[in-house]
Amino acid sequence: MSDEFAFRLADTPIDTAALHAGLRHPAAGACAVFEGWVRDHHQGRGVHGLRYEAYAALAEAEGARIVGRLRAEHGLHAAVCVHRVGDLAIGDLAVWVGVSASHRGAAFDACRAIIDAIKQDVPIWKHERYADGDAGWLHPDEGTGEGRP
Amino acid sequence: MSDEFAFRLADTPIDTAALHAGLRHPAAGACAVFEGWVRDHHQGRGVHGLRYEAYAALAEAEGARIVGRLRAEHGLHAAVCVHRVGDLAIGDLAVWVGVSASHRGAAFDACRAIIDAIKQDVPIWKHERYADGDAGWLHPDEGTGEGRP
Amino acid sequence: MTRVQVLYFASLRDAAGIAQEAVDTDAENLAALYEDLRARHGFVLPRERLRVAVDGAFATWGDPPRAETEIAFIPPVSGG
Amino acid sequence: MTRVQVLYFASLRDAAGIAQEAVDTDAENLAALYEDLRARHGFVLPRERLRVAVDGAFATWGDPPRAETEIAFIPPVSGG
Repeated sequence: MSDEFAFRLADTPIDTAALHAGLRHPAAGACAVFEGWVRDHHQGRGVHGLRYEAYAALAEAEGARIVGRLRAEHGLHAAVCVHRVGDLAIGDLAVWVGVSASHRGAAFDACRAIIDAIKQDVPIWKHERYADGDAGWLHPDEGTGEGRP
Repeated sequence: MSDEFAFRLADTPIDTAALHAGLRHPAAGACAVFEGWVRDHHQGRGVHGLRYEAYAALAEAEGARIVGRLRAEHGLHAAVCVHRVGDLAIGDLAVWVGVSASHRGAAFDACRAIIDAIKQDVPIWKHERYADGDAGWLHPDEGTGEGRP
Repeated sequence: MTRVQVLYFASLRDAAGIAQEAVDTDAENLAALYEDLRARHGFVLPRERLRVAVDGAFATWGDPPRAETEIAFIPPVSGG
Repeated sequence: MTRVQVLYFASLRDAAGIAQEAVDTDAENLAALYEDLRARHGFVLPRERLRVAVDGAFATWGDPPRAETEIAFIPPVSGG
């Protein structure tokens, strides 16, 4: 798997079976997968659905950089992340991260580091519709302050 | 999902799609999955295949206890583990652990804690066949010394 | 004056009412450009909570606007 | 003498050549029972590396063998 395909945005449901098959490697003894699902609550408020929007050019470059870096750092056999954009309903798959490694420590560490970095740095924004009729963009407070960390 | 089904031994290939579907919950925002695959090497030796054997009654009781305990400790929505027994080839799925939680921290922590505890405490043994013609049971050195930890 | 293309996302796009606009600017750097546009569009987010990107790569606030580049102000992200 | 059923797994089964046997024992506890069987079958694994289970639940080495129970000596496990 080349790093050009390490991160993708998808505007249709993610084909996880194909992604999973791409992780296979005869030297891999461990596979870790993370899935982010649209849940029905956020900070105590009921959520009815949401929309993801991305700055596609930068998101894909930054996502590929993150996955490629962590794949190298953890000596993974394969790593891939796909993030949905557009409208999603409760229970829908929003983001999929899958990695394979020789041993489980590297697989867990890398999978978690990838989703953490994606959430921190990739320009994707969530717009939530709440049960009370309100709606809005989520802009978490953990801003980095400067143009680039 | 009741805890009676939280851990199972399987003597045929694991139906991961059905297990994954069982993790769904509208309040779940995170799903973490670990898969142990049969890899072609162990401590520098080439491996051609392996066999898992279990003390079934104790393995199923101990496995259910582990998954149930960690499900409660981490506030999971669902958790399940299935472990293969019998002959497996390189690339085969040996063990599957899946959990769902409201947030990713709990999902990752619990998934990892489950597979760590399964490997530590559940009476399942691996018999490896090596590329050099040798074969043998794996009895790792981390014995607990006493009858029960 | 330097002509640049500015992209708006998420709450910045909602506040501006547009996703993109051509801007003629004499701001000395990208920070000053954001302050000008913030005043014009009434953006709530202070610059300290944003990042800035030029032509699809993260940039620094002290960079001057260059002609015909595409500039994006990046609100705090919430993917995943 | 107390009659118990003893189960062998993995390398213990290979060494004993059997998966299960009925044993009449006067060992005072499960530790002594293992040492008797270790001598009989030539088990390599010292007791300190094993656990012991009775009727499908982990037990302690100081427990006496009880009649008609199923006793398993558990070598270091290697699942996962």
